[in-house]
Amino acid sequence: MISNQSPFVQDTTSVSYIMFLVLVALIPGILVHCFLFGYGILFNIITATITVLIAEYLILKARNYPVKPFLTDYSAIVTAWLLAVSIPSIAPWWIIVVGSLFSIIFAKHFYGGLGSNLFNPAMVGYAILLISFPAIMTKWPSAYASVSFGEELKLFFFGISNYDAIASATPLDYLKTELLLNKNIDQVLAEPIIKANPLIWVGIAYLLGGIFLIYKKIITWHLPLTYLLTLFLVASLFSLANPNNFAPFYYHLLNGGTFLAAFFIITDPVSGPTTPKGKIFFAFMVAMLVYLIRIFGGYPEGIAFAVIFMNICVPLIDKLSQPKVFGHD
Amino acid sequence: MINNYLLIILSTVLVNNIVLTKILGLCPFMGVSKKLETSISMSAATAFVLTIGSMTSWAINHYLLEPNDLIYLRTITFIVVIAAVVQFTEMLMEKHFPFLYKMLGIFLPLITTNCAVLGIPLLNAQASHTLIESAFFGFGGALGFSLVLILFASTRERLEGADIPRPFKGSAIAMTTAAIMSLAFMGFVGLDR
Amino acid sequence: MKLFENIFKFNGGIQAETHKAISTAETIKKFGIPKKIILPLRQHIGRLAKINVNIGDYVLKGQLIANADGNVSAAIHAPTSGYIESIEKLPIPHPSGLPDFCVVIITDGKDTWVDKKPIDWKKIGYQKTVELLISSGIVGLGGATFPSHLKLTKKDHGAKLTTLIINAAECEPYITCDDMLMRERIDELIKGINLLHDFLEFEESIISIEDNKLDAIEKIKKAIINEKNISLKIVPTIYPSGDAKRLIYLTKGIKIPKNTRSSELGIQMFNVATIVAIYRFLEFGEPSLSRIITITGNIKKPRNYEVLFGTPLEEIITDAGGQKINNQTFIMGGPMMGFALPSIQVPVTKAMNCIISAETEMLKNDAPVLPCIRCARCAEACPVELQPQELYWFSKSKQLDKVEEYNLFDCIECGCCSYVCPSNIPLVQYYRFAKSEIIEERQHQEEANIARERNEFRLSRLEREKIERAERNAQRRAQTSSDEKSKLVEEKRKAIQEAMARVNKEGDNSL
Amino acid sequence: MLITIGVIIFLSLIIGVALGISAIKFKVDGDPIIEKIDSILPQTQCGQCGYPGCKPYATAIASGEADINQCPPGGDDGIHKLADLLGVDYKPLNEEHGVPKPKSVAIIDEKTCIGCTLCIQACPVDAILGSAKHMHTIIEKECTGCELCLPPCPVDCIDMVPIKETTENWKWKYPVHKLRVDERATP
Repeated sequence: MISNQSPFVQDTTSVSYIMFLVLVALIPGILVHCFLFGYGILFNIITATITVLIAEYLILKARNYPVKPFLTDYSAIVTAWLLAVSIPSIAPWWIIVVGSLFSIIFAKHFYGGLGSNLFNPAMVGYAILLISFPAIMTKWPSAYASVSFGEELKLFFFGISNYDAIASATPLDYLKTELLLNKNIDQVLAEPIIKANPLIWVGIAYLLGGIFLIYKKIITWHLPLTYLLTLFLVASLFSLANPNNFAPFYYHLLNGGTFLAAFFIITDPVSGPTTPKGKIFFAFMVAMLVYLIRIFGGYPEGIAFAVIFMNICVPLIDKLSQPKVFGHD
Repeated sequence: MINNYLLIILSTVLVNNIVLTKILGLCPFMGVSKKLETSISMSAATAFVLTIGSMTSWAINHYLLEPNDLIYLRTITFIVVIAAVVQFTEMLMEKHFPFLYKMLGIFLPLITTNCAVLGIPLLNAQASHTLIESAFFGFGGALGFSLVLILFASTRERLEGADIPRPFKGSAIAMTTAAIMSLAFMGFVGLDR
Repeated sequence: MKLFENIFKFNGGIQAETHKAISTAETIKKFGIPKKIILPLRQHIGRLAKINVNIGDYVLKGQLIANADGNVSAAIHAPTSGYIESIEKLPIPHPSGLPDFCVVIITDGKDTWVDKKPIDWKKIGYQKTVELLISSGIVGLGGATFPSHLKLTKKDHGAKLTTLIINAAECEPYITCDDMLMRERIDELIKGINLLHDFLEFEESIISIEDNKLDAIEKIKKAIINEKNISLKIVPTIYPSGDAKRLIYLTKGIKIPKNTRSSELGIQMFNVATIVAIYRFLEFGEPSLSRIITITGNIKKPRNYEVLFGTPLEEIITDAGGQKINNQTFIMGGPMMGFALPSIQVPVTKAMNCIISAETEMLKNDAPVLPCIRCARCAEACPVELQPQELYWFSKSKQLDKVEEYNLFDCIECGCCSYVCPSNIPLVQYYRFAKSEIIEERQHQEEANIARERNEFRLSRLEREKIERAERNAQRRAQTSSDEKSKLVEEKRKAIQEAMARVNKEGDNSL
Repeated sequence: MLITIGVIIFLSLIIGVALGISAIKFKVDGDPIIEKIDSILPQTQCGQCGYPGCKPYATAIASGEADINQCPPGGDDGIHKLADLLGVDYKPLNEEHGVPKPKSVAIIDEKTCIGCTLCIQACPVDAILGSAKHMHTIIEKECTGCELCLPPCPVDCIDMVPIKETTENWKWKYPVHKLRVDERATP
């Protein structure tokens, strides 16, 4: 029986295709990360992917939903990967499992699954981990501490053994603590942990992936551009006003997963705004909140909190930022 | 000076949000957040009661209770004052916005028993705020309450169409949402330093 | 390059495969007289036509068989000569698949015309001509079937009509009937435009055409070299450029406001086929009896036919060689806005501009319909700049007041949103559902209001009657003195008691 | 102790006076909500709710006397709208008052009708035409389908006929498509 309604022709883009391209765009960043910091991140990704697939499968079965179309839409895997690359690559396995389960079950399926979730699932998972296990969540591997494959596995399965040898704070975290000790910004920036941190290259790889997504018209320019521009402006403003206490803009742009956030995290369509004006406001507010939390708040990085907070505002933003309908004044 | 007031507002709205970090005033938060319009009017009513209530409570505390060493009477007198302010608001509303009055229904008189409304004057008294500080504290608390109430109502309106599993429909998902909102507000910790 | 000057591109739209070449290889074929003609009375927007013939009557070609009922209605004529066999409910091409009243004519094959009376509008004047046009049966032949005589005004709300736009965009994929008409009958079209131009005293006449109809553009260019009143506007091929408000914007850069007709701003638009029909009516006295229809898609011999209204569609499909791949599904209209016919046992109507024999990929509706991911591609594609994702969200959950808030009734159901949707959601279906639901609700509301009024009227009437009765009683009481009255009552009561006693006794006895 | 009592009495006095004054100042009469409720009710005047008509039922709802789920012709939609208007929770239709039926109109079998006028007196919207000893006819457009004319008819000549779907009143249905994953009821 044919459904007797128009249109009878269709574009070929599908949800799977969109999500698949997002995964593809993430790959360069992941590879660079691997190259610089070891294979830990791959363990994260594999664990997260397996966890979300199993969780998704069980929930779909429990809700008597068809499994195949939902498992092959790749949306759960995108969530898993975004969470996995946000978690330190030397974190033990259970952190990733707990985070993934929270993302998929708590933030996504409580709300009805694909398309219904109010909040960015990856960021909910991340925020829950960050406030529950702050020590583990802020220890990243130092770039040049060479960790053997065996040691990586050991870390992954049994947690931290000789932590300090391989781990360090992220540059954002480090800067914050040092500034609290009344150090001058130039001094801190000159220290090797910040100056020689290759995290920048990971960021640039994500930037390339993001440009690919814009080129493929998977995301629009509004969110990433506004986000980066706002962060650039507000950081420049503060550092111009007081160069001794506030880090210059490039530091904020190149650290703390700014590009990952700009192109992959805030661009989640389901929990984000849909109107062009709304997108611009959303990205602007996220950037402001991120800067606020980075500089004045209690956490070194605020992207998760900023995104969740702005997710709450999305229905209102969408409602108030309706574009003018053709022929309306 | 102005910095201080701004900080009070920032602190009460974001960092120490009365609903999401102090977990006060949950009953109107859950009860009146089904529709955006009612939540807005509820916010306005609460803001009015809170600001006036804070100021009158301060006056009573400052001029009546403290000089006479009657601090133990705080709770009861504050309740009386707030009840009166609520009663007044109710009459005002019934006269000028009869429709809103009907829609808010039981929740309007319930502002009296809203723990946020009592909590704020008590916190004021505890922190020995001045009159203007009390007013700002009350107003900031109301602003924080309004902010989360209105945002929450708008998300609930959106959730109306969502394919939520049956066990989580209604209050369950509202609670979950409130929990995640609370999570977001935890990120603001430390901003009021 | 100069041609693209002053193009006012509207938001969104889509550029789908046009598939127009399928049916343009062959010329328009005049389809013969079928044995039976079935004329539905519902062929236009507005009130049903009123039948003025009886079963068994002999009718001539062009004879009026149903009058326009009021102003918003259109007349129906016999497309050929023959006998009225019956008037009954038969399947018609309607998305509901429900039958409706039709007049069935058994043709005699003679095709005898009534007395054709060409109309010299200059002589009889504007007013008289328009009155005659009401009986022409001409409706918008682009598919909307709005009675044309209603559009033939010189003024609307005080605004003088200045611009005539001829809609030759034909933006839907597959359809080529207007294209072929322009290729083969450009003279009639140009004459028709000139006629309308003079008749309604337009200041300018513009033919708006999509840039993919190269042949037709060439023909028009040649034909208008010496026409100073007519100009040509070539618009880009973006669906739905043929929608009236979109085409006016593309052509003139004027956005027609909501709830406003373009004529209120001095612009009137006609489809090319409609103009030719008006021309033929005035010039030769021929009412609307036939149209050009595209038979295309999955069919052996796709082409355009000129067909008498009421011809059974099945006969045309047989003439076109039948389906290449047999799936028994035919779409009336374009693939974007048309609907699948319940069967091909339906007659050709004034609205039927195209029949697409469904291609296999059009039947592929087993692709899963996933939830909306709010990617807003639909909003980017919407030519009306609506928010289809929100409209869908609220229609799906039947929050009708919210759907209306998001301007559901501005939606033109063009299908662009469904076309781009990565989740395969049949968005337009949801909007149609919501629209008819809201319309029904309004109707119920109106009915309820009437019922309330009538009920209140009745209650007040009862009240009044009660008072009147009381007054009457009081009057009567006043007339008879109280003494007399009590005596009367007393007597009556006595009589009754006696009677009762008698009855009781008799009852006892009989037991 | 005295001071305490004094303070409390003083406070109560002030508040009492202030509230008393405002009570006089902001006095209201009339209840606009009844009209609103009445406009939601379907106006069949059928009395299934237990009140003699829609307006009395609306008044009863406004005063809190009646529940919102007593109107079968209004159906689920009606209850949802009332719940929305009054800010109370939705509750399913109380089946004591009847079940929703497809909208019907009464048709009088004119051969059987004896012209007793009883139905005319029963009709709440004056939708029946006729006079004594002459057969009656129902104005179909005005009939609300309340069925109040059925019981008084001594010869059972009135039938309720559901309104048929035609191309005129046909409407688009709620979309059903294969794999409707987003609307599946959870088992």
